[in-house]
Amino acid sequence: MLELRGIIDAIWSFIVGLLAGLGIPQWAIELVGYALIAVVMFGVVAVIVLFLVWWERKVSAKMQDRLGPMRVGWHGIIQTIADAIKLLQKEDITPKAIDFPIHFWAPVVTFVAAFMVYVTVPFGKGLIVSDLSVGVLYIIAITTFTVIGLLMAGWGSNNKYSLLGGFRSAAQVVSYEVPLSLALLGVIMISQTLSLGTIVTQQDNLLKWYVWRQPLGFLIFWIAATAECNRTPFDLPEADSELVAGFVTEYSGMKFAMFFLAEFVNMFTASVVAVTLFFGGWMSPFGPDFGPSWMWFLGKTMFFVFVLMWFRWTYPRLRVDQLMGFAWKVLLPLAFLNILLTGLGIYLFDGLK
Amino acid sequence: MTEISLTNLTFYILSFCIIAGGIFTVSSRNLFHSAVFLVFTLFSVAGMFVMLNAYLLAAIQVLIYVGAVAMLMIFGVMLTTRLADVRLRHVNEQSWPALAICGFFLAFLVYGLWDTPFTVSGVPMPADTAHALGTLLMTKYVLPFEVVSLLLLAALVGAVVIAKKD
Amino acid sequence: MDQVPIGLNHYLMLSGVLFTVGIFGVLTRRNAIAVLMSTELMFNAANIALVAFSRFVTPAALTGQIVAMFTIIVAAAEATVALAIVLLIYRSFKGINVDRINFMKW
Amino acid sequence: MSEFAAVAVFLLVGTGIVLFTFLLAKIIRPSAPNPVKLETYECGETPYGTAELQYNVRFYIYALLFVIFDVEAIFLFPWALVYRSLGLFAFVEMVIFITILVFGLFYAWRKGVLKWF
Amino acid sequence: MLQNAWIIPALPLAATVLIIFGTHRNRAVSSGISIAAIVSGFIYAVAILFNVLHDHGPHEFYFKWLDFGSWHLQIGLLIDPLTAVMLLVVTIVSSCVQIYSLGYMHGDPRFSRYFAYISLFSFSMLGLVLSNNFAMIFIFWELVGLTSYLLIGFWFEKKSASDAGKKAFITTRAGDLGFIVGILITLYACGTLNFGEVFTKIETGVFAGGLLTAAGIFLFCGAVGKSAQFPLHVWLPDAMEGPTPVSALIHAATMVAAGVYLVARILTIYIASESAGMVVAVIGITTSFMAASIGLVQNDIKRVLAYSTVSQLGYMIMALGLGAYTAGTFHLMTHAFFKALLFLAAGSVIHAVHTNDMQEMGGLGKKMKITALTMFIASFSIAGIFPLSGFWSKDEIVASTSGHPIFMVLTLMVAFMTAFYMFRLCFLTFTGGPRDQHKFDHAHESPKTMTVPLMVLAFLAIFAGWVGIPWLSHGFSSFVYHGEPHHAAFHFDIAGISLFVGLSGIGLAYLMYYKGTISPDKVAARFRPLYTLLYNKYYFDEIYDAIFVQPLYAICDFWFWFDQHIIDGLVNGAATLTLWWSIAKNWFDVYIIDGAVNGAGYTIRGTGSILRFAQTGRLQNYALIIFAGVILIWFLR
Repeated sequence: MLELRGIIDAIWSFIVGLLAGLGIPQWAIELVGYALIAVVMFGVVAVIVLFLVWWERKVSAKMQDRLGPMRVGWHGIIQTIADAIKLLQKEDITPKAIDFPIHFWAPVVTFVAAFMVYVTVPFGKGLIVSDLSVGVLYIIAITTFTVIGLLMAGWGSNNKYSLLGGFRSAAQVVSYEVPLSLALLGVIMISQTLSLGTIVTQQDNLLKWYVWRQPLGFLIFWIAATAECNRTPFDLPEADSELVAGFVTEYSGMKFAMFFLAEFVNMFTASVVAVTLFFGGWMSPFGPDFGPSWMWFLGKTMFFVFVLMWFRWTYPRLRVDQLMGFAWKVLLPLAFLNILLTGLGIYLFDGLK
Repeated sequence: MTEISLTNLTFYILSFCIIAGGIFTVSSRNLFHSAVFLVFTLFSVAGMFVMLNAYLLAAIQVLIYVGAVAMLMIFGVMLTTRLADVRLRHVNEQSWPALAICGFFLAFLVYGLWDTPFTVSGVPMPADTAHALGTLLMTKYVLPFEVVSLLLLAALVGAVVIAKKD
Repeated sequence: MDQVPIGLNHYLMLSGVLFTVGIFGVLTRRNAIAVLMSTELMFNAANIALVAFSRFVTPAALTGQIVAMFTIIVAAAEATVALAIVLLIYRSFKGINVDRINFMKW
Repeated sequence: MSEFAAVAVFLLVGTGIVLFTFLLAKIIRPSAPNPVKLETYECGETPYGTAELQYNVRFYIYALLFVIFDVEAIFLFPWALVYRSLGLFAFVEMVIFITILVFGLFYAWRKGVLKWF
Repeated sequence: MLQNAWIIPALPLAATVLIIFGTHRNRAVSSGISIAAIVSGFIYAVAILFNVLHDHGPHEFYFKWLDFGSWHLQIGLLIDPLTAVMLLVVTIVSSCVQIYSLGYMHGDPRFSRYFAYISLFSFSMLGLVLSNNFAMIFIFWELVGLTSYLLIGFWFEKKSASDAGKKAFITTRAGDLGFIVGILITLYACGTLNFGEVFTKIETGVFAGGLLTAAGIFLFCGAVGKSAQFPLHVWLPDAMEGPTPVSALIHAATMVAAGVYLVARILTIYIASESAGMVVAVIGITTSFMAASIGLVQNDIKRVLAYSTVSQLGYMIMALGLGAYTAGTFHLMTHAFFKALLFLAAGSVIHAVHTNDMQEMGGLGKKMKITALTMFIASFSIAGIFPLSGFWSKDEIVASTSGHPIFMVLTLMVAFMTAFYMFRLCFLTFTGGPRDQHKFDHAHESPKTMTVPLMVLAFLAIFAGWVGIPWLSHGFSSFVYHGEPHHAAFHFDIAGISLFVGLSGIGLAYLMYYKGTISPDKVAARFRPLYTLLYNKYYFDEIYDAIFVQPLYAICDFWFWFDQHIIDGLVNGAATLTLWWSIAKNWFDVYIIDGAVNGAGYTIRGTGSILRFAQTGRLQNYALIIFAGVILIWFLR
């Protein structure tokens, strides 16, 4: 019962019946279906982000031995909602000298790029919008859009700091994207498939999780992923001490909120991908049917999000040259090494089909 | 309205996006705008690949063109264009003749393409092309595969030598 | 909405138009990078045509897609080197206005 | 083709919702532009000169390297997909492919291009 | 002895050469050489005379000079009684004149040059007399003409002298033209120039008819020119500009006699062709009558003598023309002596009073006894008074005109006029009161060197005639004859008439100028038109001037104008034409050729510059062009 899939199907069949009555053609219904799913997904994402914001503040407070937001609700639970509403009605100051269209569309691109990943993410058993056959590649492709968003934000706001910030963050994201994609290769070599659903189904129990066979791959992936989200050790661009707020200096109001939202979504996505590819996604350690699949999925991802938050208050911020050097001089060679090792490993142990 | 009309609709929408994007890329005054329109056009081309069931190629298109090449273009624009320059006249003086000639070219192209009888075979596309591409690449097109690595090396070294400021 | 299913000619028309737009961009833009962008457009037009051929003419053998893949890669390599050259020109001429770079003459 | 319908719809719905929120914000928020506020933000300083970046090629180098290795990654994906079914021969090819490009990386490294200072 | 006769002319030639190239600075030496040469020539001539006296026959010595293929030019000597006489006359007169010149030319700066010319003249005259063919005679003929020109124009600083020289030279040359035509005709007719051969041809009738007449007339032209006959006589009066001894030698005795000698030498022609002879005679008588009439009114003493010479020559020519060979040659000899004497006497008078005009003289007889006496003797001789030589020679001439009544009347009238003007001259100069006291006081008798030749010539003027006395057995007529020797028949009636005419002339002159009963002015007034006509020499000079000189000038002017305008015009025109042509060519060259060349260059440059625009250097332009090309090809496919 806990599998949400059944509930969703029931709801869906009701809706279909309703629309059919209205005489809307079949294909239109399908589209409406997808639209509904998209809206629902947006809602889920929004809720998760709100929770994450709150959780992050609580965790960071806990780590700094303080209480964090307590006043708004029980333990400040509705603090983020208050923030959201605040941002909604804050004045959006757009400077005169900016290149308005670029400035306006940058947050949209960034958020949409982050949001579109969840089309092919398997939240649970059957809980996948559409299991693309080129899933992994799709995810990597979509994440490159964030770079475009960054650059647009940087250039659009016509501000030296934002321009420089845009450049640096773009360079950083770009540098870490290569090891990220190479790390995933190991998994693909073993799973021989790009679709996330099948990868998860292949990891049906604890022992078959790919992390054991791809420890180096996972390590590289995880480090690259944190860099992708501009999280702590690699959060140089929008570090307060450095370039004001990096490429978001000129943004305020809802556009700023959108960037903020996109950042947390990226954080969540990173952990989702880590979980799906290396830790069996919605698979419980004991088999496919052991408890609600999405519960497992959310647990694992929340754990990895916690790890990200954990990184934030443990590691010192890297210098720019260390940051970049690390990507090219350490991660990339390791990634290649990983590929070779997995290649040999597959050849030696599993034998080739 | 059948399934086909849906695909027709999407095709026309996508082609409209591609053409409009192309025209804007070429004709927009602000260089950065044209870069962004380029990204939009490439994305729509990727969509077109999806229409043609070439999913892997679509992903590759998005990954390389949008992620790398377009990003490179934007980098180039940002590095070389002073903000003030962006407003300069962006079209040189031979735009009108060029327009005319391109018009003629298009007319001939269309005329040429329209009446050449391509042999269209009815065999449906295989669903998953990724694996097929992979095997094909590794077996039949090995040489180009290795040559591409050399090409990339050459491009890398060349670009580094040219761009490195010493 | 005409009921004719999307055939090969549609794609070829599309690629033709895109190609022409690309050529127009190459011929008229004053900025080197704009010219490079237009060439990218031309590459894509070619890819569409290739993939269309592979989809309609030889669905079994994916040669079209392979060639498209290779063109994409070559285009990428070409873009990097071209941009390196453009940056070099920018460094020496403080501007990449193609009109001023007119040394291809006797 | 139908798989990507979801992608398309997601794209449209996503942008739709974001634009909707912007519209909502535009309606709700007050707007009181005054010259000072509208100046580009210079930590309170009066902004001088255009936001022109003094030319340094390091950013471009990274982009360039990214393009080359991204293309390499692209080649690796199909190979990875069919690695198991192809056997040792494909593996040797890939080793050659990777060594050539690693040599490229090594060259870039030795040339001091990767140093950021 | 005879074949060495060429020594006679050689001696004066040697003298000339010696004087010119050697001793022209030393006056005495040069004059001495010249006189010695001529006197030795005289002695040799006398020897020849005696030689020829006893052997009349013509002696001919000649050798080939130039060989012209079929014909050869020969040079040689012909000695016969006529030659002997002429040699004698020339050498005697030349010696007397040269001795006389010592005194007359005493103060002249070009003293030795004068003697050189005189010797050269003697050489040419002697050569002429000795020559045996037409060519040789013509050569010496020209030499005589040359020397006469040199001597007439001796004082060339005087314009009148140089003009007279030129006039003489040109008029004689006109005559020589006819002479040479005549020679050519004879050459053409008889193929040889030798006298003997020509005369045999004439006698044999080979050379006869119109051709002979023509030859005769043309040859006679030479004589007309040289002996100052009717048409060509104008030069002789002007020739008086030369020194008086020259006039005496050349214009009295020798040169003018050359013409007569020539006619005598070739008389066979005129005997053979009656018409030619008649022409000669007519010319002769007209000349003598016309000259005598002019002589009546002349005031210049030398001009009177000149006209008398012309008239006497006319006598001789008329006689020869009528066939009287002995009469003509005999009068030639006697006339030479008394005419030379007259000239030399006039010379001493002029030397004394330094003027030629008789009106300024008068009463000189008292001052110059010898000159006056010799002058009177010569005048009586020329007038033809009984015992003197003039009487015998003139009588023969009048006798020769017996067959022709007109000629006889005219001859007698001329004799009357000759006597009249001779004594008019004598009375005006020597008798009566001195008209110019100043000159009269300075007048003095000439020195011995001048008076001795006068006396010698006076002696000859008296006794030379006696040679021709008819009754003498070996008289002149038997010595110098043409055809058969014949004795001159003396005609008392003719002699008487001529004597009476002479005396009447003398009487008239006596009345007009000595007694003054008839005043010459009144006579002149009555016959004013006749007087002015005669005084102006029948206006011959003016006529000739009008006929020849002015037309010549006119022609010259015309030709000058012609040359100036037409020829120069043509030349200049040609020059300008070529100038224009060159300009046109230059223009053509500059604009067309260069134009074309430069044009080509410019067009190439032009098209080059046009094409240059295609080279914009911008890739996009090239791409556009290429692309357009593709479409074009596609379109044209």
